[in-house]
Amino acid sequence: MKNRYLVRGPITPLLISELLTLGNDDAGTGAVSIFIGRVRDDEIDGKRVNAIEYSAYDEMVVKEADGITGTIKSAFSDVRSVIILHSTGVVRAGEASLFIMVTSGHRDHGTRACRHALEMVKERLPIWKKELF
Amino acid sequence: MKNRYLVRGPITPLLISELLTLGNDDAGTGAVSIFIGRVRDDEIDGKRVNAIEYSAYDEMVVKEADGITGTIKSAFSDVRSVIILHSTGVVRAGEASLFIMVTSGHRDHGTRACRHALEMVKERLPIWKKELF
Amino acid sequence: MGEEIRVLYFGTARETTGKNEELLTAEDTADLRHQLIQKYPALGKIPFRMALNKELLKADAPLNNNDIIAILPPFQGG
Amino acid sequence: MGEEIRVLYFGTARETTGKNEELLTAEDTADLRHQLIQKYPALGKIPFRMALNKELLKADAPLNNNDIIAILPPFQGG
Repeated sequence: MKNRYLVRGPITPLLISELLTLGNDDAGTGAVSIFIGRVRDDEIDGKRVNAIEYSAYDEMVVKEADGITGTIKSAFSDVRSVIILHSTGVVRAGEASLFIMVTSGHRDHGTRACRHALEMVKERLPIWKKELF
Repeated sequence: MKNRYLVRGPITPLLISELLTLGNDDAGTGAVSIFIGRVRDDEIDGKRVNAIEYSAYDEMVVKEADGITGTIKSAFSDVRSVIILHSTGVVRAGEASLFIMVTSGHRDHGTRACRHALEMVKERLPIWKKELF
Repeated sequence: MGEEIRVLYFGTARETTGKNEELLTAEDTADLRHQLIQKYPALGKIPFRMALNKELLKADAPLNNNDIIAILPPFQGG
Repeated sequence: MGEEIRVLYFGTARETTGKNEELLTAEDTADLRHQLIQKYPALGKIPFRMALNKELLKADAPLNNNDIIAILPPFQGG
């Protein structure tokens, strides 16, 4: 991992398994809400997307993702932890490029916080993509 | 697993890893929305919950969960697959007792469908619990 | 005098009746409900719904031989 | 005349300028924007925002020596 929010290449099933164990020792967590974004093999102008190459302004990603995490925790008091991870570099169709996990006491704050974090990731993280065919 | 919606005992990290691979071959999936419910070590009347024992009307769970899956797919056209899994028997504090996963083309239908499925699971599945201290 | 049906108990209804299931004879679900509360007075104190052959009942319904009625306290899954 | 700043290019601004970064001299961000569009006319055709020392700018701002300005086309993460 390049920093705690960015990883080079796809977010592999193995990495996801590891991320899922975070917070397993917190028996006050009743709800784990997860969003995984994957690269689609969309057709663009008659060509099939084979992969996406992501680039990022790394230092600003850290600052903004810190801000998103803080905003989520203030807005949803029942939230216990927030994990945000995004790929940089090449991620092939079918592979994951985004992982968001929110643990909370109960489902209501957790599911809403996860969706909210997702919207903020799209809106605020300085990350760009380039389709590879 | 007792049937495709019920598993005896906790939903282990290993089982979750396996469930996450379902749909990995569908490169049209851009969004995977997951909810995991866990047993909390709540304090009830001064006693700490050590585990929950779940019981179910198995055959009716299958009928109702089939109904939930069908409802979700009709209501959210972008949804590609829905997985619902609930524990029966003893699940200890910190362990998972519910797993819902929705794959979709894009995030909007997926995140809403996952939340909707969760509400319907709570409302419609004939499952009961008994706290063990 | 009524149809022979199988009655399944779940959740707290199991503890209240001390049974997982039993065979009973009843005219319809209203009659069955009345009988159950006579037989197990504590059952009158817990809220429960009934399912007829796995279908949740919204109103009282007639019964046929070999029907399966489930006694369902409030669901607690999730 | 003006402060010496480091300008970072991202996304399509990299392809448009052919550079990852460069050193420039500018009075303020309005001046910098003007210079950039003069130097890279194609940059005038893509919508971009600027960040000053990692802080997204909502309005034009003065510059100081060694400030870092990032040229940010619309974000596409997720």
